[in-house]
Amino acid sequence: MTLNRRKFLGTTAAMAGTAMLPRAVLAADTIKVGSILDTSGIFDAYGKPMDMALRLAVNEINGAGGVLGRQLEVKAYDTQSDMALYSQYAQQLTRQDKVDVVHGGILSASREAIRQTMRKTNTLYFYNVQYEGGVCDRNIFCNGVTPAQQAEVLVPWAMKEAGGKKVYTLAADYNYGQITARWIQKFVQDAGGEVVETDFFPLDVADFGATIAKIQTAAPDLILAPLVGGAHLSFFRQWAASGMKDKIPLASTTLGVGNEHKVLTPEEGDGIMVAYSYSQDLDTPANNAFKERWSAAYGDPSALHELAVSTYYGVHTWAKGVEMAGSVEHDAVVKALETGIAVDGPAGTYTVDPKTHHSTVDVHLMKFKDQKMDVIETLQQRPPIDTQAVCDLETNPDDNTQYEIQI
Amino acid sequence: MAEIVLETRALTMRFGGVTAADNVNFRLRARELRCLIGPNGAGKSTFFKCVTGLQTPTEGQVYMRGHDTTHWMPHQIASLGVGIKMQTPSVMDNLTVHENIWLAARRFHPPEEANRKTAEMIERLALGPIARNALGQLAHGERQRVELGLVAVGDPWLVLLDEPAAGMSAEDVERMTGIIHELNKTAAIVIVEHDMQFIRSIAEVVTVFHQGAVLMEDHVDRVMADPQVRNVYLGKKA
Amino acid sequence: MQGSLSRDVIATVIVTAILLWIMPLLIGTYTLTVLVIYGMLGLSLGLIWGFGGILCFGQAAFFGLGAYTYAIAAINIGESTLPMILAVLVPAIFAALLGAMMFYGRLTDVYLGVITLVVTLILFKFMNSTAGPQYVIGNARMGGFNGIPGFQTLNVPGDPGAYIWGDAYFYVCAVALAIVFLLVSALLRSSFGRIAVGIRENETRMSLMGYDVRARKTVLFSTGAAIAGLAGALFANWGEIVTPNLFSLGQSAEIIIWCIVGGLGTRLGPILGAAGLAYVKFLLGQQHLIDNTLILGLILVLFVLFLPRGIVPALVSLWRISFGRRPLGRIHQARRSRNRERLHG
Amino acid sequence: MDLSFVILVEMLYAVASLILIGAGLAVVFGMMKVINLAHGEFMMMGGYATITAVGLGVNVFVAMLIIAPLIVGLIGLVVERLVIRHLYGRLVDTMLATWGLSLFFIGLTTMIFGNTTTGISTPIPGFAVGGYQINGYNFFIIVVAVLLLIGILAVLKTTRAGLIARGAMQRADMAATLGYSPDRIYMATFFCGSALSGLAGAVLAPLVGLVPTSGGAYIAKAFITVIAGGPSLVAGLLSSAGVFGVVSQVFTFAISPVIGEVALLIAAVILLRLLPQGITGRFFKGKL
Repeated sequence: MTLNRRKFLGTTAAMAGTAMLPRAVLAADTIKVGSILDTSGIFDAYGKPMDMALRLAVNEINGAGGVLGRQLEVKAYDTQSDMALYSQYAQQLTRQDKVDVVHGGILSASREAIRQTMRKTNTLYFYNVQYEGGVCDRNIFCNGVTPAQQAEVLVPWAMKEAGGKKVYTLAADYNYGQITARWIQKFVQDAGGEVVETDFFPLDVADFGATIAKIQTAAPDLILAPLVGGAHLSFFRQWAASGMKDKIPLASTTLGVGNEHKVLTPEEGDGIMVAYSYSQDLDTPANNAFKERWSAAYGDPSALHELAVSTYYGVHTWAKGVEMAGSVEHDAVVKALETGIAVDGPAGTYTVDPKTHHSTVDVHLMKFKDQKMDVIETLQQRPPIDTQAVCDLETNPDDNTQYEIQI
Repeated sequence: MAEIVLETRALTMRFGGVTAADNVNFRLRARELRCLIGPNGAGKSTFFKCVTGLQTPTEGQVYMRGHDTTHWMPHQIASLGVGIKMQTPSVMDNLTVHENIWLAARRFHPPEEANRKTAEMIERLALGPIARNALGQLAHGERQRVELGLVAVGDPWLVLLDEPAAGMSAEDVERMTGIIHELNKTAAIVIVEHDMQFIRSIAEVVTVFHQGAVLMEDHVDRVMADPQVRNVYLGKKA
Repeated sequence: MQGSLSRDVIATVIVTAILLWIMPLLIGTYTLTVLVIYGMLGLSLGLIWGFGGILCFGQAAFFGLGAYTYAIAAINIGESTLPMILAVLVPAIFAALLGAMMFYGRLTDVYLGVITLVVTLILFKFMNSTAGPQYVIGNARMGGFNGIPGFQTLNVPGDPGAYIWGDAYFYVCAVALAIVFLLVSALLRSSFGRIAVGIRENETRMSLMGYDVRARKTVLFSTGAAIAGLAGALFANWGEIVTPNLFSLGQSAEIIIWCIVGGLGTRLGPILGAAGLAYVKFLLGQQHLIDNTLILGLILVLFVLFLPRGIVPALVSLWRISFGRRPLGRIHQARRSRNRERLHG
Repeated sequence: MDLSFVILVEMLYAVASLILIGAGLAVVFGMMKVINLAHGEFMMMGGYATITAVGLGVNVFVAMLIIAPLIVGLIGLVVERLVIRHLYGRLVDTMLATWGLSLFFIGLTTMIFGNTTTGISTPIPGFAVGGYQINGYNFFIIVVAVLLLIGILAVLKTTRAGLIARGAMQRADMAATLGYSPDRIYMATFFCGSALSGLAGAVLAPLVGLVPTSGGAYIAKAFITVIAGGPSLVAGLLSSAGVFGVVSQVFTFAISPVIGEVALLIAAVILLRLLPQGITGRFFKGKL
């Protein structure tokens, strides 16, 4: 179902009303940046800092004279952690507000809810969140880390730290968890290990007593836990409460993204292994300067997390693309971004990968310590090789699929 | 002799250790009018509920015009052409008199016919002035009368009434008696009743219940004169 | 229930035509479309609860089933006509089976509520746990929490390339609602509808009059589910994605709130309640001063306390007081308060 | 052997937590025929009260067992005076109003505490059984549930208030004839029920992270447990929590937690279909 195959049922001009008329001239004064994020509801711990980061980036750009001499104007909608509202507000942004770019979406479910709308209406879309990888669509740019950038280094490192080959996977039961679990299986096998068991948990499961007993029966050397959300946080508490934390080490691809390490006590969290492209505890001049700017705008920077920083990068990447293209026109901006634009910021350099529209980023291997993330090792400029293996928008620009790892 | 329209054979109903109806054998012929009397807890109401399908007897059978209706639901029994009225007025309080009676008529007739039947019944029961009033606003006697209308409009061949005269004024009772007599021209009727005066005015044969079983069955005058009945029933009541 | 069906038809056509002309000038058609769909969903519960006395805590189950049926069938078939029909039939059949189980088991009020609630929860949990690749129906992956995106959307029957979307889709939905509204009106005027109201009023009496209450409640329940299923299919077309959230308790709660606020025992009340509250929720999403869950909760509490009959009946009696030929007497008052007690008794 | 002991403990824990979750709702439903759909939020507020108190330096057990029940009980009292009082005898209306209250409290808590998951650590260390580590806190929950049931029984059987309560459970007008104002009794009952909800929420808080929407996870379970239990307070709670706890844990261990939850729900449907008046509507009649 590609765009050119679509033959829309025409509606008469009278019926179409004002919404379909050409945009009024005065709107050309500002460039409209659409934002669609959960800033209330159960995902707002992710969404609120992302919204703040987006506005921080926009204010910085406006303060420096805007883009192409025009100011940016933010059109933001709060989706209230309700997937149904995503499609509604996406239509609002694209058809009514006619924004020039949309940043947003948090859960993969929300991205998939609006991606086709963006594509259909030819609205450039930035998804600035760590995810399961594989989205191949020339209209979208994803700058979050994908399994090959993160799990590929996290898994062998954690196995080495744990000193064993048997891995037990606990994953969130939706496509992020399902796909990540398969990547984990691949990386464990590549490292010469074995996944003894994989359990999936819907996002509302909060009681892990039986699971903890099952894990002990399987007696693995390492637990990998791509668990998501507040309910799943109880696993780490119950795990520590049963006294298992110091017996079997834990690694996670998601814990800490919403600053969960600050919710867990040191007794519950210390030693858990993670890998991200950003942590607020990175002690680099760029990050310290960024945190100061954040503090100046919002005060306390303790809510900052990787997703917020990715959003900050996303806005700057897009702005740079517009400058280079010399216009906000969709195809021109995409072409400019495909030249491999790179942006420097608090987490180092983010470079657009022209083939996949994903980003090449630095990844840090870290351990929780005293409610902070301690950097153990930094890996420079890791490309999104998982998506690269299946997606090539240069040779196949009409592609519109999310590829999944086949095992 | 006319055909037997209602018969129970060894009907027994137990609740835990209590036997509320004990081996009741009962026969009713077409167009017969029978009153069931007895003190509170004698088993009249249990018997009534077993016959109407509201309860299923522990043992024994119920036959209606030859059908074994022992395990039937009330609506199946009513569909045979049996009119039933419970002890407390049970009507559709938020609907009008007309709507109430129409609903009963509609069960056995197509819509147009039901309209006609409804109008006829309202006329017959002299409910015309209040036909468009909701049942909830009516006086007790009027509600009882409407409920009798619900029973009558289906042209039943068997009518089962549980205390139809309870709580009614003398005038209402009189009107009620008239309606029952009229019904009796085409239907056999069973009436569970306390009010002796009402029974005298309406019944010939009565069945006396005592401790779940049938004590005697005879003409009303002989029953009234019977010392044993006076003892268990009238004596207690006095 | 006065006046004739033909008067209903004329009034509905005129009001629909006026609204079709005016509303798009005030609110975007895309938003209007979902308000119309929610209106239909509200009507589905309003029918079985307001006129049949069946309080279903799981109306969202049928809504979700309709949406999922449509999505799965549309992916496998690639044309929208048959999926639309299936989206009405599947929830109706499901409801018939569920209803038969409940009504033939003589379950009433609270117990009915628990069962419908539990069934919704089961569907919700099941749909949420279908993320794995093993959950496939034909070509359609169930998708778990993420739901199913990218299915064939509504097209002109017989021509899968001719999509109906945007403004045209709004008109389709609005006309569909008008038709469903007329069908519901006709149903309520028919013997079946009048008997259903009788059953709502007094189940025992109706069964003593020879009506099979269980069968009739089952049929009515199933009819409500069919309407909810249609609304679900329209919703799937509108959002272009279906997710397990359609089955959530919150969704079921909202439908009940719509009916209460709009007014039970009326046809218009649940529709207006649904559209109005959904629009309020949409507006609240654009402000950050007060948490909007708090406001929705407050609305519900205040309505139960001060306007338990809902907006539409209140407006009707206000109209009668102000302009009616006969003044609103004690009779009406008495009748209403009794009505309320019965409803809650 | 060790594993079967672990499974046994997990089952007892599941039963105990269902008892705790259901207790507050059962008291209010049994005495007043009011179904409090804000019950889950009362539990959630119990959790927040505990966390806040612990944050202020209060001993965690004092916070859980005394402060949280008191605070939630007082909230319940206010709710009863402002809302529930006007709706007695209107079952569906109270359900709807309390549903509204539940949304209200979710919104209010979000505005006060934000939406981030918070929590406290379990105050009891885990210990080893053979080759297995067990969460020591499970035992605490089992003990609390047992004490709670004994406490309710003792109050009902031996105290004057219990006598009145038993009367009120049988016939609502009974208490009035004994010379007690039903208004006062209802107020006291709602206070107790709310306090029990607060206690349950507080005691369960260390195991699960808390967000303002946490209550939703409890209310369905509580509702099902209480309705399936039927009219008897203690026997009903015990029997239905027993059935559901065991069923869900068996399936959790055998297959997965999701199947465990679904099994619980299906068990509820079957149970209610077979025993429409709840377990104690059929068995243990007349027990407390």
